[in-house]
Amino acid sequence: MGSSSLIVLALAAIVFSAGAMIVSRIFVKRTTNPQKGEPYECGIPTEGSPWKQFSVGYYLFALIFLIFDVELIFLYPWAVVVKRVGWTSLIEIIIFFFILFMGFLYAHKKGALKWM
Amino acid sequence: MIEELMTTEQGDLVINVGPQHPSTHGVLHLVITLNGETIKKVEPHLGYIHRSIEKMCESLSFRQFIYVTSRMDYLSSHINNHGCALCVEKGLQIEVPPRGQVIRVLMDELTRIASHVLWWGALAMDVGAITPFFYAFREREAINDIMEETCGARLTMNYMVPGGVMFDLHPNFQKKVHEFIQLFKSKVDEYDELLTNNVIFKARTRGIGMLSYEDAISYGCSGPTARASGVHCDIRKLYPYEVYSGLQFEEIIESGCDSYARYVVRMKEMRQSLSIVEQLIDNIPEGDFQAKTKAVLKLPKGEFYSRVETARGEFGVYIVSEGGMTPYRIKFRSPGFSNLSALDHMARGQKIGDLVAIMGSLDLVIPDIDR
Amino acid sequence: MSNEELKSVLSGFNPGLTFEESGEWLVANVEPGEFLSLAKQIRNNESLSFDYLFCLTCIDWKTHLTMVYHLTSTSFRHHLVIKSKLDSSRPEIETVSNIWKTADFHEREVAELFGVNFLNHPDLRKLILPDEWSGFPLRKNYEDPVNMIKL
Amino acid sequence: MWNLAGISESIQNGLNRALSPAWALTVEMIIVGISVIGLFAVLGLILVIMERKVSAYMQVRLGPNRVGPKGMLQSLADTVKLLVKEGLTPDKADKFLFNLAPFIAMIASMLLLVPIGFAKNFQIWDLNIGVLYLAAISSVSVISILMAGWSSNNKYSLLGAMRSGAQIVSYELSAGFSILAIVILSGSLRISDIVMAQENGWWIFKGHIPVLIAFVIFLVAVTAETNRAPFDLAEAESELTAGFHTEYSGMKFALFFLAEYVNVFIVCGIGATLFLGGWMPLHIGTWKAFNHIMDYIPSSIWFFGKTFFLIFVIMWFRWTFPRLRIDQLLNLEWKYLLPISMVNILLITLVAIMQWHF
Repeated sequence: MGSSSLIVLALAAIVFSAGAMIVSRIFVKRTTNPQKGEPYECGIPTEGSPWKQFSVGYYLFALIFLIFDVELIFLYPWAVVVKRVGWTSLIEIIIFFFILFMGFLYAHKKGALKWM
Repeated sequence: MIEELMTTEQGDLVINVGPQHPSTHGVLHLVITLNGETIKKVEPHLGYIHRSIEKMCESLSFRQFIYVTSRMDYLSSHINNHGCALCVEKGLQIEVPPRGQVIRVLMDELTRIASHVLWWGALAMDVGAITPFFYAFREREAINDIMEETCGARLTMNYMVPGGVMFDLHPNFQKKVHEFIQLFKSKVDEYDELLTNNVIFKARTRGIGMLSYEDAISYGCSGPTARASGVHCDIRKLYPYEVYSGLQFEEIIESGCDSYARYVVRMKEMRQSLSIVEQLIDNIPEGDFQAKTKAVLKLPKGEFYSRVETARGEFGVYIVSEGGMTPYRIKFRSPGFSNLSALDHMARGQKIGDLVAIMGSLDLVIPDIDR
Repeated sequence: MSNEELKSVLSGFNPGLTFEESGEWLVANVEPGEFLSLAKQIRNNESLSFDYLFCLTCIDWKTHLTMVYHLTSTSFRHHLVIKSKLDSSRPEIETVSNIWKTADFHEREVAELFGVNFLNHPDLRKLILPDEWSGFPLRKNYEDPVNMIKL
Repeated sequence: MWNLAGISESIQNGLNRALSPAWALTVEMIIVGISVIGLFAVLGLILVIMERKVSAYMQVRLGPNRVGPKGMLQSLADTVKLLVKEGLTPDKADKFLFNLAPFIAMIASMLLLVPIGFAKNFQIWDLNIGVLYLAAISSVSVISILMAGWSSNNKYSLLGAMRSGAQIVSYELSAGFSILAIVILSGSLRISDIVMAQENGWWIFKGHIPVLIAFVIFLVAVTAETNRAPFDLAEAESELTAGFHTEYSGMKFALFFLAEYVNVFIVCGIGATLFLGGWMPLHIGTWKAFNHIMDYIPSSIWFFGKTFFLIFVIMWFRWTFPRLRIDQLLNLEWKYLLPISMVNILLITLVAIMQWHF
């Protein structure tokens, strides 16, 4: 099929989702009611907006992830050639992991991995 | 730097948990202040099912008001009734015949098992394991069937009357209870396998919701909640009523002070209750199940206080009588109300997921709190 | 500690106390103004150590209100009931929520159902009733034609 | 009948004979689109009924048993119910993102179907970086969850989305390392090469203990990545009512639901391909006769059998374990799984270089 299959599948997803929504829109009887538009908070009117400064704890993990994910991408081409390159590749990867692990330990020491 | 960022106040969220929330087991409404996932404050708002039972009882006779109390702590309705019946008996100085006493205690302990079993399932569901809930209900059904045969009802039994119990036992009672004892003995072990020794469950409950010995006393906690903090508070042992003084059972006391300790206390209590049932089931004395009482009860002028150990803790009934046909004032001291007051203290600094586990380990029944 | 001993110790704290012994437990009547100091003393005295407040309630006697505190000691297992008469038009008493933490919720309940004002209570908002509720449902003269059903 | 490759080939030949090459390709694309949609819908229906039956079995009850034979049409009835439900949008929500989120979830999970080998020579696109492609596209689904949670203007949703953001990205690392282990052993990123490398035995048998470790880590990581219990913190119903999709209803909710189940299928399919040989029948080294007998079972049955076995395992997790807490979840990843996988990679490198695998 080749790369065009990506477009085909993305289109199929859109067609499927949009189709389902359109079909449901045809069947559904819509009613309006001011309380329907309120956010669900266990039946109590919500206090303040959730769209404000949020605890940083969650984002720290995303930042550390970024480092590791980039590193993981470097590893893919390496992984393909391990068998051909042989021992050199093992030494290389040990050095690579060592450097990475230092960074990891630094983050750990800084308390970035401790959930607050 | 990171710690500074994490403790800033600007990111605080105020969230309503309840009254319509899957894990408040009813209509408890908690307003919690969160920083990220960490709880800064928990404020209970009560009253969603407050029916003012205390006021209602003021216009009901001394026979009638007992039945209203079944609707308070509906999971140990029989024990609630027991407390009220004891209080009226104390006022009238009625001696319950031995058979009546044994039947009452038998039913109490079966109710306690049923309540703890349900609590076990509900706690498991609160920490995210859904399957135990179904297993719990399977065993609870067996108890409910036994109750149904004798009392005619499954949840609000209304089996107590001042002076004894309402009817005699059903002929099948002993046989069925024997069957249940055999069944339950193997099932309790199954519960342990399913949850008690689960690594995730232990991680979720150990060291969570600490309630120290002093705090447990100061917050007026009772029942398994207090006993998990090492407080000696089982009414059945301290101030024995009915035939409890002649029975062999242990008061379970743990020193863990955390959710896991509360869990362990209840698990062990189930076994103790089962042993009480075992001791009594073959030794039900013959004779009357109910003392002779007048048709219309009139308590003498004065104040009477009785207390019993429900599945959740100490249940107190305080009757102020003016000598009439109805109580002048009734106060029910419900265990859940005091236990709930400790929730804020226990939950501070924990995660939102822990709050749910702590509430589960407190075994809150909302009508018991709201009354 | 027996009732006699309790009486003598308590009289030492406050000579104005009157006692009743007709019921199950010793009852001490105290003036609302002197209640707080008595509460502190019986909580902290080492031979009394009433550390467990297991019931706190109020009774409406139409002419006046009576606060009732049921106390026990977890170390000595003796009981004491403290009663305090309050004026029904302006019921006021010091809070004990800083002595027994359980009193926090119980006092809030009494405050909204009986209208007792607990002085120095940290947070005396409505706990059970809706915020806009007026009247005190457990008072004997309370009438609510909508929500109350007469039997 | 079970030879999917034969069917696709005959269709292609037929089209090429009847139409010009351009038209043949267009018709082929339409057929692919329709069949993928069909697969999606059928998978959704089957997995939902499977989940309900498995949970019922574990919870000593019957499960759905009224609609159709043994309740097998229950999920169809549910779909119809969801179809006629009104899809609400909260007043204060970011309406554009709110409605876009389910589309993203659907597109992400549908694109993941591209490199999966359903049967011998039956793949939508056997691209040469298949494994890398899977790792890349599977991260897109977290965007849809964050989008849904944030745009709902609901605190539960926001918390759920934030949790799943931290959770999914974290577990992606372990999943990536586990995939890498197989890449090292197979020496290729192409899915068909990886399957062919297991011709004389599946990696889980050939690769000794390091591959077993990688397999277990992979299972844990994908359970977390697909937001399933015991890692379903994004929608922890006892804490956050329904987490990131609290405000979704009707068809929008159904699309999230569907995408979640198809994601489960896909990650299990990947697991089956990498560790259990994909469509490759059970071959044992040089046992010619045994291998030959195994070849009689069609390759598509092998693939779906293995995949559904893994799905069953993941469902088994869900109905047995309590849920973890967010800090425990992240601890598990960063303090245990990640270091273990890194060391494991070194071990596997050693195994590959020394040719210790069979």
